[in-house]
Amino acid sequence: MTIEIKTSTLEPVRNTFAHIERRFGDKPATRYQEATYDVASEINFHYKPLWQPEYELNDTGRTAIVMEDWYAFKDPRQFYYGSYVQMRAKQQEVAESNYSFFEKRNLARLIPDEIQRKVIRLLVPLRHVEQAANLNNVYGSSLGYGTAITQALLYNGMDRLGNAQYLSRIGLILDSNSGDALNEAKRYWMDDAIWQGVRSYCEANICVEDWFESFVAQDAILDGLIYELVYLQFDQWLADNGGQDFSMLTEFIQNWNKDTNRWVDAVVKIAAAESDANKQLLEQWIGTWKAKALEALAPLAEEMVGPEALAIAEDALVKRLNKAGLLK
Amino acid sequence: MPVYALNPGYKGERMDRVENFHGNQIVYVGWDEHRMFCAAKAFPLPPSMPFAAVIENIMPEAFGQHPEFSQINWETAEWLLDGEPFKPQLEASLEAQGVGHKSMVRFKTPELQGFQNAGV
Amino acid sequence: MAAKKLNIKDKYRLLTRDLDWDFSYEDRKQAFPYEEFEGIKITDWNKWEDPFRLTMDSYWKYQAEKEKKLYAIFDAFSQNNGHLNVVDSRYVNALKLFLTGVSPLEYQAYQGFAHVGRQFSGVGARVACQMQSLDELRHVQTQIHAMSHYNKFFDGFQEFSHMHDRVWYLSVPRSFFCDARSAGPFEFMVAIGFSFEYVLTNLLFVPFMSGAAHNGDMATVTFGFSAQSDEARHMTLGLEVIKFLLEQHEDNVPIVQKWIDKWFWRGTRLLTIVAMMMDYMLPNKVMSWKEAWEVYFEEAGGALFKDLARYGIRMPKYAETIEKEKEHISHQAWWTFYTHGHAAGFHTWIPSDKELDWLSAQYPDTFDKYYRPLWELAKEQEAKGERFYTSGLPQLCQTCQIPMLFTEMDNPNQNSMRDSVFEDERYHFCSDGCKDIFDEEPEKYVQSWLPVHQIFQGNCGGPGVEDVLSDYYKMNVGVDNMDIKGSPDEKRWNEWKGIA
Amino acid sequence: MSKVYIALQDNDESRYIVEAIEESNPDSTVIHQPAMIRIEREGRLVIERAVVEEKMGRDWDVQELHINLITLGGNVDEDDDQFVLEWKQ
Repeated sequence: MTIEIKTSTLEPVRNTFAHIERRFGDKPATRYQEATYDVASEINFHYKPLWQPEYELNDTGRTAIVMEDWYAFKDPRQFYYGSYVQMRAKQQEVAESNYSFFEKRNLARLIPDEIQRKVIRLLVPLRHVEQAANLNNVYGSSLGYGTAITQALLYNGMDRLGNAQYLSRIGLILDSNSGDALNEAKRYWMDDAIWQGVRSYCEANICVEDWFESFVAQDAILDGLIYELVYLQFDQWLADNGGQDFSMLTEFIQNWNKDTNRWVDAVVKIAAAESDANKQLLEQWIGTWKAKALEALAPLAEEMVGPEALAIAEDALVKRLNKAGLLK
Repeated sequence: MPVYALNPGYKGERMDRVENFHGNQIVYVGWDEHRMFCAAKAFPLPPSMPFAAVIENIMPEAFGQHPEFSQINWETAEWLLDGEPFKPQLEASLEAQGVGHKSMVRFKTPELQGFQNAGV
Repeated sequence: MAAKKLNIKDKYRLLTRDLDWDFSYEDRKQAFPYEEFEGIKITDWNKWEDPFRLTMDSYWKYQAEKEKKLYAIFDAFSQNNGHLNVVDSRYVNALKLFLTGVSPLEYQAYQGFAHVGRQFSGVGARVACQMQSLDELRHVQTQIHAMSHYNKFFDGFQEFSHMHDRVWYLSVPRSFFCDARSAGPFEFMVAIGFSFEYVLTNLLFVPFMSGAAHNGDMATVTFGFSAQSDEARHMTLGLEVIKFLLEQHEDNVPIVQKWIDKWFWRGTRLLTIVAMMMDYMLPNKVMSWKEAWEVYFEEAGGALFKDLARYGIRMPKYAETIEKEKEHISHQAWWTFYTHGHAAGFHTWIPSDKELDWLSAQYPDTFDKYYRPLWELAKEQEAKGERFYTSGLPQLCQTCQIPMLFTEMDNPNQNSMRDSVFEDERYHFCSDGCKDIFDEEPEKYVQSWLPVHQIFQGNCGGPGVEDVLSDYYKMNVGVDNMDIKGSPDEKRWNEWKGIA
Repeated sequence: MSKVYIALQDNDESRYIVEAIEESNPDSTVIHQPAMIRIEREGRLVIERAVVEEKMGRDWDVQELHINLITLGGNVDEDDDQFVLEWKQ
């Protein structure tokens, strides 16, 4: 049947949805654009939330950051659900083969005991930091505004659960699946003085009301420092001290960090570029949380790598923030 | 029963207060057992409007499309106002005879059974 | 030492459940402030049974596999002009209603589950909700992508997002989800996780997707069934939540029952639109609404409530009314849209004679007696050149926001009307079910943004209805709306198909 | 006792799973509908990993079931070896 149809009659009557056309012109749109822009409701919400009657269900007022257009937060990775899970599936396939290689050859036996102890004390408790990050990002996703940023926050939140699970599996590899290493790591998290600063930072951030501030404290500041300190410097230190095979187990988080930093930097940069008021607010938040984070991480940095480590991490973070137009 | 809310005293804004209708009030009119019209209809009317004007102007607008409309005998129509039996006073205003904001005015036409006598 | 193999339950527990900790530096209540105000008592979150134990790596793996399959089909669909394979251009109107009315609900579900997935203090429940939140985001996005191709060739899809916030009939599904999201976290779970997901979405998706398959719509079948594959997880979560709440404390039972009564009623009202899609909008019928209702509500729901009886939970209130209404609501709804075809964002039509006969056969007790005469009247009017579009604006129910189109089950010729007076203002309802919901929480439902009243208040542009349609709703008047006969959609379809 | 049910997308993989279900639950009812297969049974229905693996001739993870699953009715209990649907009364 269709063979008789003249192609001219099969010309589309429009290229994309009207709201996409209003933003990007009358041309075929990408899947990221159609899945993202102007999807969230903006008006006529009927009922004020019983749990927060001072706001509408979707409300720009839940952060002090002000944006003319909340869809300015374009994700440089252009993740919508499909592209997001496919990217992570690829990465997890590599991780899976790393973990099974490690387990099958029992590479743990080649790692000196004291290094293993150090990993249980200094690396495995980070699963709880990831848990805090999960809460903070999902918080932003649920109360933030505009799909561009809220979807990315949800992907990030779920990534953090994934990271927590990978870190937990490191513990399980070291304790032969007994769960002892995880319990031990949790005791450090709860009681060891070295972790209390970070734990208190996490608890404080989970209670922050402004979702954008919470994002800054978690994704920009704490994660930025931890990435430099743990996944670059401590990883190198482990490699230099007989624990090089751990890199196979943290490779996922390392690659994840690289991809995520691009998004975090873009968000911070776009918010700062929007207005002086935003910029000042961001700098104020950064000032407070960075000072707290440095204090919290100091004993860990010293123990992981040495006295210089934290300053190097801070330097790297500040460079990233400078690039985003802040702290200059 | 009041809502259970995080903080006591939750009270939503009443969206349809009469003051929001620029001097009008909403009146609903429905023709019983005439399903050609899927539901009763809503009209913003001045409270001072006499009932005669409702019959002369509003009823044709609301129900004039029905093939039986011209046969309605308003003398024998039976009325309900907000669920209670009601006898409209043609010269009196809506307000004066208790037709208030968001009142429901229903009428029945005993001699008209609808299209094909099927309540349509 | 050889590592012992972990079974899936232990593995999941170790990887997930122990991530949480007791706070020392802050008050945990400040982190999870919404858990108590509804009156639900949770004595021990550790009793939470994870309904499925998917770790993130498996989640990514399986979901990516589903997505790969799905998008391969979308690509093939659009490269091969798959829209030409649907049985008839009338069918596409069901999709317009779906994209404008249902897909944005998936978005609200994403937001709602993200909210409870952050606010529950029990990590097991939280993670399950977060995963569902992510799935819901998947659903809205895959639906947009599936419809993207239809949007290029048919009218009525292009303003789905703008319309959802504003158009009169879309305020029905929209207010349903706004209602659930504005409630506390446990009510949300009973409303959406249990009542909607466990019992009612089957009625939305399964027969409708089967219908898409039956009507040559490859794209919709594919996203529909692919979405449903997540739904099985969601249903399990919904049932787990209910069991958990009922097992935690006996004081929870009456609260949960009250929510079940409320949300089943709201849900059945919402599904009126689906009833109409099945009986009237699918050119090739799969099963009648009545039959779907019997299979998925009466049989499946009946089994469920029998199972829950051990906790002291009974069938939702007004189940006997709902059972009678299955014979009526699809006809009443399509008549409403047919007669308001000038104000709808899709096309309407008189069912063909063959379809009228099918309806008679499916509804032997009601169709010929009550509904066939409506269509005979419509045909008469059309033959006279006066295609019937009703004048004026209808009265709406304060709770479900549907025009007051439902009738009394003991006299189906008469519209059902109820009212309540609260703080000197009168409110109107389509049913006892909707009146009860209002009377329980009047402070909430006085806020309903009722489209008809908003038009009269001048908040939707105007002055005429046509101005509201074109300027406030952004409908392409004369193109998106009115009868399918003579529509640009029909004209193009006939050209493609070589129909004179 | 009420019926539990499960519906799968009608595709090649599901056919093996349905075969396995029929073998593990001899008195179940299989109903073919457009694009889907629905299986019902009184009270309880089990999908056993070992049986599915035998039908497919490869390793099969119980969680793979979710890829083709459309809907279900009944309480779920899933572990490494089986997927059980059940009404308790």
